[in-house]
Amino acid sequence: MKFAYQYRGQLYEVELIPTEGGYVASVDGRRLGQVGPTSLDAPTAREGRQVWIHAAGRTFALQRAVGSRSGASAASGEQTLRAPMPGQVRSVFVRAGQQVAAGQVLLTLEAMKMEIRIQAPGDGKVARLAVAQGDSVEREQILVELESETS
Amino acid sequence: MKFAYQYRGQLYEVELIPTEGGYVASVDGRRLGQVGPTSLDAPTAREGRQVWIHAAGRTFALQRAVGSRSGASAASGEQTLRAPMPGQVRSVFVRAGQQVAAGQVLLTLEAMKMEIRIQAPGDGKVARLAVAQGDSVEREQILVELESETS
Amino acid sequence: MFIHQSQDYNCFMPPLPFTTVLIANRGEIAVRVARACRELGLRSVAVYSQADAGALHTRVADEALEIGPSEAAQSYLNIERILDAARRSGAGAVHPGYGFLAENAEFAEAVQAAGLVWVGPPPAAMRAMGDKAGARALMIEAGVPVLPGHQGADSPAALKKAAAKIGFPLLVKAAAGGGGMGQRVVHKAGELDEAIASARQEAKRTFGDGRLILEKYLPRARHVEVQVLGDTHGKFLHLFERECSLQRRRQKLVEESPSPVLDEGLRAEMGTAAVAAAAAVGYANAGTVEFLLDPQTRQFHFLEMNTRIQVEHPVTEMVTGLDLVQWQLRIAAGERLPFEQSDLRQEGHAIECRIYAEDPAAGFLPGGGRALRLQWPQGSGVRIDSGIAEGDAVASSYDPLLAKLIAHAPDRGAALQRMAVALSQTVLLGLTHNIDFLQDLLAHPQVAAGELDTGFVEREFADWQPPELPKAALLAAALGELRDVPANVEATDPYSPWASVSGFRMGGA
Amino acid sequence: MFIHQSQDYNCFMPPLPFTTVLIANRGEIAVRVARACRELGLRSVAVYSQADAGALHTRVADEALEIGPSEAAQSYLNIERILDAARRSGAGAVHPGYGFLAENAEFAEAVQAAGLVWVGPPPAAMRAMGDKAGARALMIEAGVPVLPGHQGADSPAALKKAAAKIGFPLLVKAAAGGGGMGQRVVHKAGELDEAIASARQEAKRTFGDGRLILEKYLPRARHVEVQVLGDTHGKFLHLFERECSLQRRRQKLVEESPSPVLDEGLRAEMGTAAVAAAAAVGYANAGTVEFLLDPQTRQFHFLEMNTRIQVEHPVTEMVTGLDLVQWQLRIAAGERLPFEQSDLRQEGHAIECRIYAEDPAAGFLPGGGRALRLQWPQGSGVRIDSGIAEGDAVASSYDPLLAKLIAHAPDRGAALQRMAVALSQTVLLGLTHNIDFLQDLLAHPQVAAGELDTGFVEREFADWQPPELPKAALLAAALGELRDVPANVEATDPYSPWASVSGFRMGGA
Repeated sequence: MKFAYQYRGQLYEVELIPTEGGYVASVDGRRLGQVGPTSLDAPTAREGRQVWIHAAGRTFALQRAVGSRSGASAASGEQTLRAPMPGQVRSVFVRAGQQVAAGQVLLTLEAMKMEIRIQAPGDGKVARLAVAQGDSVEREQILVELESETS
Repeated sequence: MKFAYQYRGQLYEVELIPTEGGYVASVDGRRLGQVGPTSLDAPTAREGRQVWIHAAGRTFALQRAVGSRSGASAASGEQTLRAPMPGQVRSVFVRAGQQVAAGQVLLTLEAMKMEIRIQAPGDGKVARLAVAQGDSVEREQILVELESETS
Repeated sequence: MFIHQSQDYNCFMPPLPFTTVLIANRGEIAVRVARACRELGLRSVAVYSQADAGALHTRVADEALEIGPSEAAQSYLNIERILDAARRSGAGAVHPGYGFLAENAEFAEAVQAAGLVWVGPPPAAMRAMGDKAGARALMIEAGVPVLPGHQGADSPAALKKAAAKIGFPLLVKAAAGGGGMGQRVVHKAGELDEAIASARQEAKRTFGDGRLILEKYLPRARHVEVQVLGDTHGKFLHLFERECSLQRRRQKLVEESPSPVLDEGLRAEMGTAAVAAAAAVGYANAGTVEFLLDPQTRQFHFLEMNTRIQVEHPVTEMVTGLDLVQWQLRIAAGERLPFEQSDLRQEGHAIECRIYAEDPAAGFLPGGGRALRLQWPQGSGVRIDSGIAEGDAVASSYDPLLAKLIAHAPDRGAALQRMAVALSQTVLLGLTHNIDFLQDLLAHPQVAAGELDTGFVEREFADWQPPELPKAALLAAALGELRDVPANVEATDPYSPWASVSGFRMGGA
Repeated sequence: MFIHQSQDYNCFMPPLPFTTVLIANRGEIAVRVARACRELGLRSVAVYSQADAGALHTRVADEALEIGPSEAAQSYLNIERILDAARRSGAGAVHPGYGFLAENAEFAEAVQAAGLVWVGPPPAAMRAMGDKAGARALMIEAGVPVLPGHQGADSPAALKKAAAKIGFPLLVKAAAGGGGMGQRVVHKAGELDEAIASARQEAKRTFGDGRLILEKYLPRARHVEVQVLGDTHGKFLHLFERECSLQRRRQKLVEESPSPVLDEGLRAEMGTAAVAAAAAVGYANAGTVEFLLDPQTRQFHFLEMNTRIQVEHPVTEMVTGLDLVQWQLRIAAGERLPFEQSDLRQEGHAIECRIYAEDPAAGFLPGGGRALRLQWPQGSGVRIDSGIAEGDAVASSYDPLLAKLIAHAPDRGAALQRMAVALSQTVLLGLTHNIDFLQDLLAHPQVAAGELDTGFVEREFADWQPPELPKAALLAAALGELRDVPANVEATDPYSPWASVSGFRMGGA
């Protein structure tokens, strides 16, 4: 069985080949050894495509890249950026039609004494700018819609 | 919808009649009022017929009496008394064929510095006595089989 | 307090003039106040906005009342709705927590006008300290050291003239402000006009008051504050200092007591100054006098006074053995402080880490989610003050503080070690948080050495990234997908990996 | 220790002669030792029987090794297998915890013979205290008060003659014993023969040694013990007392420090006696001298010395600020105790409740199950030492102790209040436990008044029954059956009732 996960922009492939009493595990084609079905003492949790693992005292948030059991809804929102919390639009740095690069700050919100930067999740073009400087926004209100490069 | 639970030998019947935004709740035919679908801030857990509730700072272990979703296996063991932990049979107070009453101590085990009393779960007759004084027993080893009065 | 064990305060505690306390707040501080109420035998009433329906603070209180929609202005900041909830629940006192209406003198007055006990300082003291310009003047009068600065006439011309006298860098600050809003650092004269204009605009928008003051800016200063406690009979005590220099976005992240930089002399001086500041405004109840300490000159300067309980109060509780929230309630009830300054001591060292629902790798952007799995660390000297339990949804409508982890040990080294272990054993899955960041922050050699300043986090951790992914985490994820709920168990956690163990083990933690 | 903060022990701690510690135990004490190791920067190795595969103590250690089947004789009591695990893991020291092999001098010698550091007292001291007859004689020699009694010749005739001199009621005790095994209360001369015969039989069977001693029996005595700490350089200190009079089946249930019955004079006397007892056998490391205290005469009598860490050590840690398990490791490493008796103080009051997987309504019958839902209480002065986490199965193969809840507050009244709140906020669903029983026990007016004796629980709570069922619990059960997992959440707890709240609320808690 193969599983693919994304972590910090990188793709990892895990393969588990059933054997007697467990699996032979490989990561990215490199064989690591034998594991039992529940042998890794790492608390995990899942929600949609997201998988969280607590391992070696740290928290890792992975995304299922293939074999996702319920990834559809998460994927549909990828190009719509919404307000993570209620606040006010402090600055807008892009205009409709503009090309933007992954990580570029599109606008900032001010909420709860904090400045929140809204960044482009990937390269693309601003399809629609739904707010202007000074606007009050509700949580989940659409801020920007992006057209991805590859679509 | 009706639910029946047992607690400390007593049967309770709960009825929930759906209304707008919740249910009208009754216990043993007495109407209590309106409740929301998740309005009672009581942590609960379920396993087989058993339902645990933490309410008002206390823990309540109920047993589903009707509408049990997986009560079959739990019921099948009712008349077989097994050792709750490994130990040694200290004293046996009954013999095969003897009539016993609910709560009567049938035998005692000694384990981990403790005396464990094995009591009759209901009125009945000792069908088989599987151990004798001084025997070492493993966890889950059968100690006594009872024939219930009503069977 | 520990050393008074023989007096057995609780036994001799007079009956309080109220039996029910309304908690006008949410999150961990509302949970904290409810616990103090229960420990004192008082009934507690929680209030909640629609966004907080079912939140932990509503479950630990004896009663919970909805007070409006999620917007704070229509719920937690709505004086009328909170007073109405107090009336409906039969509360005899109101505890404001921190944030929201806690430093709002009108609210305190409205509570008192409704015949309820205000668990906080006199409104006049709140007002005196809330006005930064007036407070500066009062402190100068009371002999409390303030930073070179200027308050009063604030026309651009007047400010320019004052700025030249103070020198650069300096700080333009909102006179009515607090918490870093309406505040600008000015490094040279040429930047002054723009800073004045933008600070005034922000001050007007945020506080409805555009008045400005100036203060000298200390670039590598330490934030050291002193906890004070005053009863309503004129007695003031200080409960020593807290060092809060580890901040991001001008908000505290890690606090400790004692401060690694104070000696006994400086500690006593700052304590005396804090008591003088409190006395100058006729203070009562718990409050905090914040100072900026210049580590070069070892001079301290009054910054502001927070007229309420603070987020970081637990570190003071751990080292003094005093329950500050219980004392807030007892002072509000008219009790006298039964101990003297000389009875109080700092015992051991306590550190608090604030656990935020935020992304330290993306400018500390706050986020929400659900605490799908939550396991707190345990054991000696470990304290948890949490606003959430496992399974709870985390709204992103409010402050992103989820919980506070506090470690107490005989000395600073042991407390840091204990905190490192506790952080690494905290399992919180289902939302983005700063626990890994806190681990890296506390492992920095300068933090271990106690060389802190308020710019440290932003200077040293601007480019922080989450840890590299260990292979064991990938395998655990994949194995988790294969795992099934045991057939005979209906309600167990399907994600628990503990059903059996075989040879392969995860690398050290 | 708090008052030594300026010495900053950890910074000046010499490097330990071992870097890896094998923990020859399970459950909460193994978790506790692993935490102390990590806080000291030591690697920890857990061992586990097949019944404990995946148990919490194997997860918090840096490594875990299986040592055999669930029967303790083939795993936790198997010296060879444990030494083999120590070799395989490269351990340099062995910590035995309590129970199992902790008081087995042969095991300690085998550990030392294998070139490993034994985290405990010298085997000779263990042996001297393990023999109850010899220990009695040694204590008399050392001037430590013992109960009127008899040790030595133990023919029925010799015992009969001695019994007549001691008077009734008296106790027939196994000379090699401990923990209540091979022990009989004899109320009048006529019962003596039978008691001698049955005690001798039990002693032979349990300890392989049928020797008996006699001691006067005090029917309403209090169990008060003194914690001692000795380094390997001849320094002995006592860390004050613990009152452990609340017992069931001769096992402790609730412990506290200070004892409500001691005054400063008696405390100092008992402390001095405990240090004399330890010195008499050349003790080192942590140990406990148990005394019976007659509340009428206020005389105390040596009972036995436990040559290991005890279950109830946390209450001493809370009031002294010392981490006893860390000190066990540091003493074993050869460190000197850097403080004096006069530096030590009891600060505040600490109470521990033992949470057992047992049914207090059915003779405290132990049981197993799974911790389907587990939420510990939080906040100031609340400590958890747990052997389980949520989702864990609880084996009924071993001691039924699941966890310990410790409350610390300025005085006894406040500590009892804090414990009451903490117990009521502990959620543990999926197995039968004694949390409700503990709540009722602590609410008894005689417990509140501190009037305890070792027979109290069995006298006053023999007929304890679980609480009446509130209607709210029934409704919560039924509503739980109707509840569904939210459609958009895959991994949330399907039994969380917090998704929304409407008007109906559960009655006060």
